[in-house]
This record gives sequence, structure tokens and C-alpha cells, in this order.
Amino acid sequence: MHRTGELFGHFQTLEQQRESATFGMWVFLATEVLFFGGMFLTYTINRHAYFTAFGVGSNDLDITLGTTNTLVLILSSFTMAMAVWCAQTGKKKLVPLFLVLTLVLGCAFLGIKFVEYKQKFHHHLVPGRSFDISYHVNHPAPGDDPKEIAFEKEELAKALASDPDTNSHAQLYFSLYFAMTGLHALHMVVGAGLVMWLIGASLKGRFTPHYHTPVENIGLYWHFVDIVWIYLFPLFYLIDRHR
Amino acid sequence: MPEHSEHIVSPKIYFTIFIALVIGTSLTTWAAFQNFGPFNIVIALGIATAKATLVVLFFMHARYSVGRTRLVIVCAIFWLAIMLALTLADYQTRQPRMSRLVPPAVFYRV
Amino acid sequence: MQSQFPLYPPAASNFAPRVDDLMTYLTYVCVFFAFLITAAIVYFFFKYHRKRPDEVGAPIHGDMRLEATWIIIPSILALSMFGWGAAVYVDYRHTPPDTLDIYVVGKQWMWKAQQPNGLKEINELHVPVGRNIRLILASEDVVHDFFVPAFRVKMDVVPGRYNTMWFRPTKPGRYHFFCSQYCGTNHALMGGWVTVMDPTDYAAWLSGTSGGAANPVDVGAKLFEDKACATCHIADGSGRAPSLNGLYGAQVLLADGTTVTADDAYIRESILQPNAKIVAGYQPLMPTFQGQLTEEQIIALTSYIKSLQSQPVPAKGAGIAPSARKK
Amino acid sequence: MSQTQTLPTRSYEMPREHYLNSSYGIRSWLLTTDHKRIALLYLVSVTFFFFVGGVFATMIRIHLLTPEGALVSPETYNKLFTMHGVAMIFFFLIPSIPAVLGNFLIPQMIGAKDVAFPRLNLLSWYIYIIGGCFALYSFSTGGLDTGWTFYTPLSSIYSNSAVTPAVLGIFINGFSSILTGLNFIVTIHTMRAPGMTWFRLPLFIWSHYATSLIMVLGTPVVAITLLLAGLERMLHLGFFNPAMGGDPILFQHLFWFYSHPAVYIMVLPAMGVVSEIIPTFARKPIFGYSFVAASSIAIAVIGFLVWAHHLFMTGMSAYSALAFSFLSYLVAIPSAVKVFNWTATLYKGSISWDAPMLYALGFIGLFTIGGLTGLFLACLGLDMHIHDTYFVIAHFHYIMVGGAVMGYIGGLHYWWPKISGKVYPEALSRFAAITLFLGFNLTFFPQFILGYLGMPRRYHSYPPEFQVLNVLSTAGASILALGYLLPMAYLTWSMRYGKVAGPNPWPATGLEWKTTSPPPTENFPVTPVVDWEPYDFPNRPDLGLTPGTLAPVPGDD
Ligand code: HEA
Ligand code: HEA
Ligand code: HEC
Ligand code: CUA
Ligand SMILES: [Cu+2]
Repeated sequence: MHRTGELFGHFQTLEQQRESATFGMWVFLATEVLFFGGMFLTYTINRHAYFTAFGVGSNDLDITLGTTNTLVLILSSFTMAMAVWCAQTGKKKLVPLFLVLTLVLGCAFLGIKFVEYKQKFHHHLVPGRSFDISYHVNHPAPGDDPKEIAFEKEELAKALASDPDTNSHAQLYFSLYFAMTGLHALHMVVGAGLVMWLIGASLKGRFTPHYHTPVENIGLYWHFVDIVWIYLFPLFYLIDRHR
Repeated sequence: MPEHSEHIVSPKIYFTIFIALVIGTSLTTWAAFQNFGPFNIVIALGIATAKATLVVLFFMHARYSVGRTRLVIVCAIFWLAIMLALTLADYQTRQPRMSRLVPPAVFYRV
Repeated sequence: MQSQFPLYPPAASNFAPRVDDLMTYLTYVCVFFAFLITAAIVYFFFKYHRKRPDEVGAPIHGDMRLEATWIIIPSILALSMFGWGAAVYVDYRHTPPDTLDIYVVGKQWMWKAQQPNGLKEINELHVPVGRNIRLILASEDVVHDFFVPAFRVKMDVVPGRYNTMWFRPTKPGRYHFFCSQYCGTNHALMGGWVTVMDPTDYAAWLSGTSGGAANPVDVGAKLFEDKACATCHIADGSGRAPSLNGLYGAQVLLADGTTVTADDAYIRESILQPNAKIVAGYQPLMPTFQGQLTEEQIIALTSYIKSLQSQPVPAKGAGIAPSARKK
Repeated sequence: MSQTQTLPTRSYEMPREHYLNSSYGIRSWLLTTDHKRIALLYLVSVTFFFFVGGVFATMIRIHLLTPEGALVSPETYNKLFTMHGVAMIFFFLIPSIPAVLGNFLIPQMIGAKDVAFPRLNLLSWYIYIIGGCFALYSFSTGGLDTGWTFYTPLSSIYSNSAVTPAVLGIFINGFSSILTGLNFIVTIHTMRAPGMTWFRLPLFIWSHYATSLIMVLGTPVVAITLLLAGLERMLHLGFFNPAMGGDPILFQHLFWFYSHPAVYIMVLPAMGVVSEIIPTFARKPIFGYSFVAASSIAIAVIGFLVWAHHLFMTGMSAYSALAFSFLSYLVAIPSAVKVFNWTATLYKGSISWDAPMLYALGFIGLFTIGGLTGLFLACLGLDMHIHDTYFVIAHFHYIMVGGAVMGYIGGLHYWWPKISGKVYPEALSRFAAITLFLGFNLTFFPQFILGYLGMPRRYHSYPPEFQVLNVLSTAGASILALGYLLPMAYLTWSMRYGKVAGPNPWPATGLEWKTTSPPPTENFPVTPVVDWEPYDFPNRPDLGLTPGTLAPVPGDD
């Protein structure tokens, strides 16, 4: 496989090469849809069966952090779109700028996610032998609002009354939470790595209006990961909040 | 030259979409705290789908894309729908499962 | 008698002739097609064998009428196979009302069965000829499958679910049953014998050998006292909980306005997860017995509750509608 | 006899430079991005796994000679059939035709220099090898005894064997499949030579397009399912474990959502091979080109709608069962269309008796029997009795061994001159094909009867009344093994000692035959322009078949 400039030898034209790459990326994203789809199905079936326990679990998530993260990710999608636009229109200087912004936002997302995970760990909400849905209400941390805790305790008691297995069903909820957000975070890490590579390449001025397929495709990937989060957010953070 | 075959979306549109997404996020969070009974989930997923659609159409340029890209999008959604719909159809009509059949002692015997 | 090399296993249930007929029908249709295609291939193979090295075949590109024929005819035949098969299956999945219920519990790697009077058997199953038998299947560990070739029926035994299967034995004798869903090391040894007996023999067998095992109704009655069920569930309906008299098989009105049929699954759920379904007019007071009762104790309790058919006592909120009682 | 069938042989020279001798050394193979070399890498590796699976199969059959089991302990027997299934399905049959023949031929058939993403292609081979290593690791350290279907909670909680590495291996291997499918789809869409319109594509391409669709849309689901099951096992989560609120039935739904379509990953490429062989050796356009092409797509799409026919006896809702049974019958129709069209192609052909043709006709016969017995299983009232018995075993071996493997070996024979530039011994190859056919039937036909008599599958010991049929089956398996060893031997032999084949020995109409054998690295020195319809023998003077020797044309056509 030899290469002349930006054209790989087995393609006839740059156009063909670009179309192939973009199309390939779309097909890959279709794969990803089904990949996450299996988990969404598992989620749906279990949420249907154990609605109360899932509600209890959901109320243990930090909605402020969740909403913030959603906004962060949306903003990063926007900066990514701008980076693509700059590459398309030949604003060579701006491409790395927007990419860096995207990277920073992506890392911010991961950072917030990390804080959330840590919190779950402290609240004994990580599935496994030490999982205990009532741990937090029984061992409130110093900074917790006692009114809030009392309320949660009451809610938990109600849930336990209607579903004595709330603990194990909430564990199922958190298993899904960690599996799905974890897989999502993994995609973010991969995306961040790709964006870093893009930054390097764009600093060398490799992307021109003629050739910017990598920016475009990694952009597609980035937006897709954003979409997954757009669904994860309501499905995990927003169950039964209104009580 | 070939590069003109791709459609360039103006930053203005990008920004509009961005604002729409922010509004969608606020809306869905607000709605979660209201009691709409069984419609809470419908609203949450409806807004999510609207947001996702905007991202796909504009950020991902699907609105300006060629036929084969659209085919891929349709296929992905269609197959996902098959998987969810046919499985849920079974669950909706089969006898429900019990929470647990046997005491854990038996299960952890390994 | 059976020939030396039988093609069919013995046929000993109401389903056996129906399944065999179905098999015969499908075999005929399929042998016809297999034969048609093979014959055509073999005929063409020799008839149109290349005569000269540079010979070329006739330039035939296709024919719409033929395509239509071989789409439509197989479709119709396929539809008939589907319909006939569906008819048998629907009857199989729809249990008739007057069954003799036997509990079957599968665990790695044996089958435990319990007759209506509490007699327990391991890797054996005795049933009377001519009665509709329903097996209520539970698993203590992994997925198993209860399979009686002579009856042409099987059903998976899934942990976390009660599956049921039914059949009517038609010929006395001893027949193999197998575990037909792979379940680990000794899956192949997880089988035994079904004995189909004349009803009189069956009755004699039931009373004759019941020596060792206590009657589950009695065991259940005792448990009902020991576990303090009786403190709340008072027979005349005056307690804090509904009377269980006449419960089994009745329609129960729930607090959320829906009704359920009080079957085995409902009763087990009421015991293990009392608050999943609240009877109309009562408080969710009942504690869960999750983890405090073994599978067999639950069955005993259920048998006891089933035996309480004497005088149905309507629940406060007309939970059990007497008119809806099972005929 | 052979003189009357093949054209007078000219003596050919091997081309001076081709993909095999363009560079030397192990590095030039392990780092190659040439689709043809990658195909050969796959050829070697899937053959290896076929041997592994075959050795397990041999031990299964020997063990089943006596009712108590003649060879191994129950634990070992369970590991044998599980590892047999895993090796054969995931590491042999799924990659076999697509990754070997598909890789080799797709770019050539559409007139491209390579697949769209050559480096991804190499990556997918490496992923396959890594996945394979995990599987071998599992096989050799404790083995695997869950059945190839990995039903929970047996696999996630109860089994004491090396489930985790096996599940990881299959998970990883899934990505190899996905990348291959992705590469094919993009290649077929964007890399076609000028003039190669969709309806001029060889049927092999159509069936690979359909296959790739399944690979891309189905494989991720099994990947995530096995990942969840693996997580459940490693971290004691409860997705599929009823003791923790999970649901084993959900696992079965997810597993079969992929694994039923996956059976079409195995058989569609073989159908593609047969659709190439039949016109070539009947020297006749395929009957009903557009029907055969469309039926591939129909199989791929409808094939996704039938998965729960593996769950009929799990106590699934009777309504669902009805729907899935009906859809299973629907998917049989496009298969029927193919079988009838192939048969009709033979009519008034000029049929040669070369080995690829014998394999292709063997495929049709055995696939038909296998497919027709699929109708028995899809029939709700019959599945009550034959579910999870040897009837199922016979059904799928008829399709997968009698069908797909036959197709694969037939394809290897057909394109062997292209791949190696050499011709294999003719008489021996026909003998092998016949041996395989006979051995195969003797092995698996008795299993239909066993199944109806009620012998459940996955049994290390069985009631004595089943012995006679089992002995027959084992006898057949030994003939079958011989039938497999022969081609392996003489194909290898021919690479060195065979006669030089020339660019188009059969002759056939596809683009792949318009370049030298073996082809140069870039396939075509000049990108070809296609201005002919597929399989149009009468209008292809370049094939050297003189016009005027046409068989008479029927009046009504
Ligand atoms: C390549 C592999 C392959 C293929 C192509 C098929 C094809 C089909 N299979 Fe098979 N199947 C398997 C591999 C395959 N199967 C495997 C591995 C299992 C077991 C898995 C396990 O549990 O381990 C299995 C199990 C299996 C079951 C579950 C059995 C059970 O466990 O109880 C069922 C049930 O419906 C089924 C049905 C079918 C049908 C209807 C087709 C159809 O696609 C067949 C269509 C073809 C034809 C019908 C023949 C050609 C048509 C004619 C000649 C015309 C006449 C036609 C009519 C009259 C309609 N298969
Ligand atoms: C592509 C798929 C594929 C292929 C090609 C085969 C090929 C064969 N299979 Fe396989 N089989 C499966 C897929 C496949 N199988 C699956 C999925 C299962 C279900 C597993 C489960 O239940 O989980 C199964 C189960 C299965 C069983 C049932 C086990 C049970 O349920 O208890 C049996 C029993 O006879 C069997 C036999 C054979 C035989 C004899 C061959 C022969 O065709 C193989 C012939 C090949 C060789 C023999 C190798 C080549 C020759 C040599 C290596 C030389 C050395 C050998 C000798 C000297 C004899 N298979
Ligand atoms: C503390 C009181 C209490 C005890 C002890 C108790 N129950 Fe109950 N039970 C109730 C109440 C109250 C209801 C009705 C509300 C409901 O459905 O949960 C009920 C409902 C039921 C029902 C469903 C009845 C119907 O009409 O649908 C069954 C069956 C049942 N109990 C069985 C048992 C068994 C068996 C035991 C002992 C092992 C037991 N109960 C012990 C209070 C009790
Ligand atoms: Cu129990 Cu197999
Ligand atoms: Cu299937």
C-alpha cells in the first residue's frame, strides 16, 4: 500500500478516499448503536420489573453533577463541530484551538464522572459484597443535610415495604449504572486520545479544505458518544425524582 | 474539485443547535421533578430523542448527507428497534418472573 | 411390540399421536422436496454432462412464472406447517382446568417430585392413566428441562420462574424421562422413569407408600401455625389479614383495582414478596418470608392453602369474589 | 473423460511477479496489508482451529461408542463438546469463507486494488489471533464446560471451568468479525470499478454484502452480552442471575439475537460460493440473478426476526412463540428461492464433473436436508418433542458441515488455481468430494432418528437402546475425517508440485479471472472497465469458447 501525499494507493481519487472513510465511520457507529443497545435492553427489562428499586437508586445519584456533565458534554460537541467547520473552511489556526477546548471539556466530563464514582464508593453503592443501599442514610457524611437524609430514609423504608429485595434490585440498578456509564466513559477516554492526536496533527497544519477527513470522522465519533450520554442521563438520573 | 461535494454548515446553525440542546437539558431536568405519572418517562425519552436527532442532523451533518449514510442511520435505528420491540413483546405477554425463587444459601454454594 | 429398530419412541400421551401425525406430515412434504431437488440435480447432472470442451449452456436468464411458483407453493406449505404446529402447541401451553398437580423441582442433578398428597419421589414420577396431569416446575439452581419422549412433551425449568406443562398419559407403562437442557457435569444422569398406572393402582400406590413422607397438607398446616401465619389469617376472615379459605383458584381484587387469579405463583409471591400485590381492603402488614422457608416448605404451605377450599370467606373489600370461584 | 470436460490445455508459465513472491520473509507476511496475503494468514489460522475442533469432534464420537461412554469422564465430555462448538463456530466457520475467500476475492471481483481499509484488515486478523489465544488459553487451562451457548446462570455462577478467558476471547474475536464486515461493506459501496453496477456484481459479492450486514449489526450484541455475563462472573453482578434479581431468559434473548443471524453469517457466504460455481461449471448464466441476489438480503434482514425460535420451550409467551415460528417459516422462503434457482441453472447447461461442482451440488443436497429439518424445529408442535435432542444436532451439522463447510472446501478448490497458481490432482479431488459426501451422511443421518427417539443432546452417556445408531454415526465420522484429510494433503502438495494453472482455467466470467494467477499485488495493472453482464458465457468471446456450439435455445424464452 503506497501513498502519494494524502492519497493512499489503493484509492483512485481523494474523493473516493474521503467517502470511504466517512462511510466506514458511519458503519462503525451503527455497530456501536447495537453494542450499547444490548445494554439498553437489559436496562429496560430490569427497570420495568423493579421500578421502585430503580427509583431509589436514581435518587442516590447526584443530579447537579449529572446535569452539569450533560451541559459540559453538549458544549464539547459544539466546540468539536466548530473544529470541523474551521478545518473545512481552512482556518488553520482555529482548528487546534477548538480541539483543545473539546479536549478540556472532555476531560472535565471525565473528572466529574470520577467524583461521582468516588461518592458512590463512599456510599457503599458499588455492586459487590459490600453493597448496601441503606448505608448512606444510616451513616450520613458530615456535610449531608439531615432533612434530606431523613426524607431518603423514609423513601427507602417505603420502597422496602413494597419490594423487600430492594437492596439486590438497587444493586442491579447500580451494576447497570456502572456498566453503562463506565462503557461510555471508556469511549470518552478513547475519544480524548483521538482528539489529542488530532491536535498534534492540526498543529502541524495537516488539515486543509482538501483533506480533513480525520477531523470530520473523529468529530462524528465524538458526537455519537454525546448522544449516548443524552440517553443515559434521563435513564439513570431522572427516574422518580418528583417524589 | 471534489471537496465541494461536502456541505458546510455555518457556525450560526451550530450555535443555535447548541442553545437548543441546553434548553432541552434544562427542560428534561425540570420535567423530572414534576409528577406527570406515567408520562415522566415518555417526556424524558422524548426530549432525549429530540436532542439526539438535532445532534445527528446538524452536528453530524446527516441532514446534508448522501443516501448511503442515511441508509446506515436508518438501519441502526431499525435494528435497535427490532431488538427492543420483539424482546419486550415476549416480556409483556409472558408470565412475570418472581423476585427470587430460592434462598441465597443454595445459590452461593458454588 | 416395538420393532428392533424403531423410528418412533413409544407413544403414551394425548400429545404423542398428534406430534407423530405432524411429524409424518412434515416428513412427507420435506421428503417430496428433497427428492424433487435431488432427482432434478441427478438427472441434469447426467443428461447435460458436457459433451465438448468448448460447449456453452443455453442462455436462459430466468422466468417470472417459475419464480412465482416456487415462492408461492412453499409459502403455502410452510403456512400449513406453521398452522398445524401452532394448534398443537397452543393446546400444550393452555392447561385444561381439572388437572392433577404435581410439583417437580430440578436441581443439579436430580429431580424431586411431590405428589398432591405430599409423597415425595426422586428421579421417579408416578401418574395415573387418563387424568390430565400438570407439572409445576421449579429449579433450585440452573436451567433444566423436563422431557418425556414417550409423551412428546418437554419444558424448561427456569430458576426464578414457575413453568408448567401438562399431558394426559394414555398407556400404562414405564417411560424414560430426561433432563434435556444442559445443566453441568451430570446433565446426562439427570433422568429417571415415569410410571403410568391405572388410577386404582395409582391410588393404592399413593396410600401404600406414603409411609415415610408426611402429607404436605399436614406439614403445611403445621407450618401455618409455627410461622404464625394463623395469627393474622384467621379462617373466618376476622383477622388483620384475609381468610385464605377458598382462595386457591379464585379471582383476587387488588388494592390497585386489578384482579389476579390466585394460582401457585401468586401464593408463592404473596409469601415471599407480600407487598408486591396488596389485597384490596388490607394494609401491607405481612412480613416477607424470603429466606425463611425452603422451596419444599413453600410447596407444603401452598398445598395447605389449596386444601382450604371448604367455605370460601369473602375478603373485606370483596377480595375474593365467591362467584368467580373456580368451577 | 477429463479431456472432454476441460479445454485443451495450453501450457502456461507462472507470472514473473505476483503477490506471493513480491516480497519475502516472515515480516513481509506479518505486516502485510495486501488483502490476498491476509486471506492466506486467515486460511492458515482457521484451518488450525478446524483441526482443533475436529480433534474434539473425533473424541466426542469415540466416546459415544458405548452407552456408558467409552473414553472420558463426564466433566471432560462436557468440555469436549463445548470447546468443539466454540472452536468450530466462533473461530472456524464464522471467519472461514468471509475472511479467507471473501478477503481474497472481493477486491478482485469488483476490480479494486485492495479493500477500503487495508490496515484495518490486518488489524482484524491480529484481533482474531488474540481472541484465539484467549480461547486456547481457556481450552488448555481447565477447559470450558458451559455449552457453546453459555447459558446463565450455569456459565456465570455454577461452572468451575475457565469461562472468563473464553468469554473474553469470543468478545475480542467479535471485533475481528465486525471490522471484516465493515471493511466489506465500505469496499463494496465505494471501490467498484467503472461499469461494475450493483446488478453486475457477482452473487458472491451480494451474499458477502448481506453477511457483512449481519456481522456489523449483530456481532456487537453478542459482544456486549458476553461482556455482561463475564462481568457477572468476575464481579458477582446479577444481570442474568435470578438469585440477585436478574433474568436468565434475558441472556438467551440477547445471545440468540446475534447467534441466530450468525447462522446466516455461516451459510450465506457458502451460498455465494455455490452461486459462483454453478454457473461456471454449467457454463450458463445463473437462473434468476436478481432473485438470488435479493434473497441474500432478505435472508439477512428476516434472519434478524426469528431468534426466539431457540426459546420456544423456555415458557415464553405463547403469542411470541407464534410470531417467531411464523417468521422462521418466512425466512425459509428466500432459501428455497436460492435452491430452486440453482437447480434450474443446471437445466440445459454444459455440466462438467470437476470437484468444485461436486462440492457445490453436495452443498445443495445437504443444505436442503438441513434447511428442511429446520422447518421441523420451527414447527411449534414438533419442537415440543425434538428441542435439544440429537435432531437439532443433525439439523445444524447438515447445514453447517454438509452445507457451509462443503461450500468452503468447494470454494477453495474453485479458486485454488487463482490463489496458488497451480492445479490440484483432479481424480483425487473428486474422490475426496464423494468420500466426504458419503461419510457425512452416515455420520449425521442416524442422528435425526436418534433425536426423534428422544436422545437429548450434550449427553455423555445414554440409554443402551440408542447404541446402534451412535455406532453408525461414529463409523461415518471416521470416513468423514479421511475426507477432510485428503484435500488438505493434496492442496498443500499442489502448491509445489501442481501444474501451472493459467489465468482462467475453468474458464469463468468473473473479473478475478481477468488477471494473472496468482495475481499481482495490486490485482490489476490497469483498472478494468466492466461492460458485460454477469455470467454471460455466450457473449464472452474472450473466454475462448467458440460461439456456434451453443446448445439449442428453447422456443419460449
Ligand atoms: C448455518 C447454520 C444454520 C442455518 C442456515 C439454519 C437454518 C434454519 N434453522 Fe437452524 N440451527 C442452527 C444452525 C442453522 N440453522 C444451529 C447451530 C442450531 C442449534 C443451536 C444450539 O442450540 O446449539 C439451530 C437450531 C434451530 C432451531 C432451534 C431448535 C431447538 O433448539 O429446539 C430452529 C427452530 O426453529 C431452527 C430453524 C431453522 C430454520 C427454519 C432455518 C432456515 O433458514 C432453513 C431454510 C432452508 C430451507 C427450508 C431449505 C430449502 C428450501 C426448499 C428446498 C424448498 C421447500 C421449502 C418449503 C416447503 C418451505 N434451527
Ligand atoms: C462449524 C461447525 C461445526 C463443525 C464443522 C462440526 C463438525 C463435526 N461435529 Fe459438531 N458441533 C457443532 C459445530 C460443528 N461441528 C456445534 C456448535 C455443536 C454443539 C456444541 C454444544 O452443544 O455446545 C456440535 C456438537 C456436536 C455433537 C454433539 C455433542 C453432544 O451434544 O453431546 C457431535 C456428536 O456427534 C458432533 C460431531 C461432529 C463431527 C463428527 C464433525 C465432523 O464434521 C468433524 C470432522 C473433522 C475432523 C475429524 C477434523 C479433520 C481431521 C483430522 C483432525 C484428523 C484426525 C482425526 C482422525 C484421525 C479421526 N458435534
Ligand atoms: C402480620 C400479619 C401476617 C402474617 C404473620 C402473615 N400474613 Fe399473610 N397476609 C397479611 C395481610 C395483611 C395480607 C393482605 C395484604 C396483602 O396482600 O399483602 C396477607 C395476604 C396473604 C396472602 C394473599 C391472600 C389473598 O387473599 O390474596 C397469602 C397467600 C398469605 N398472606 C399467606 C401467608 C402465609 C403462608 C403466612 C405464614 C407463613 C402469612 N401469610 C403470614 C398478614 C399476615
Ligand atoms: Cu438438568 Cu440437564
Ligand atoms: Cu436459529
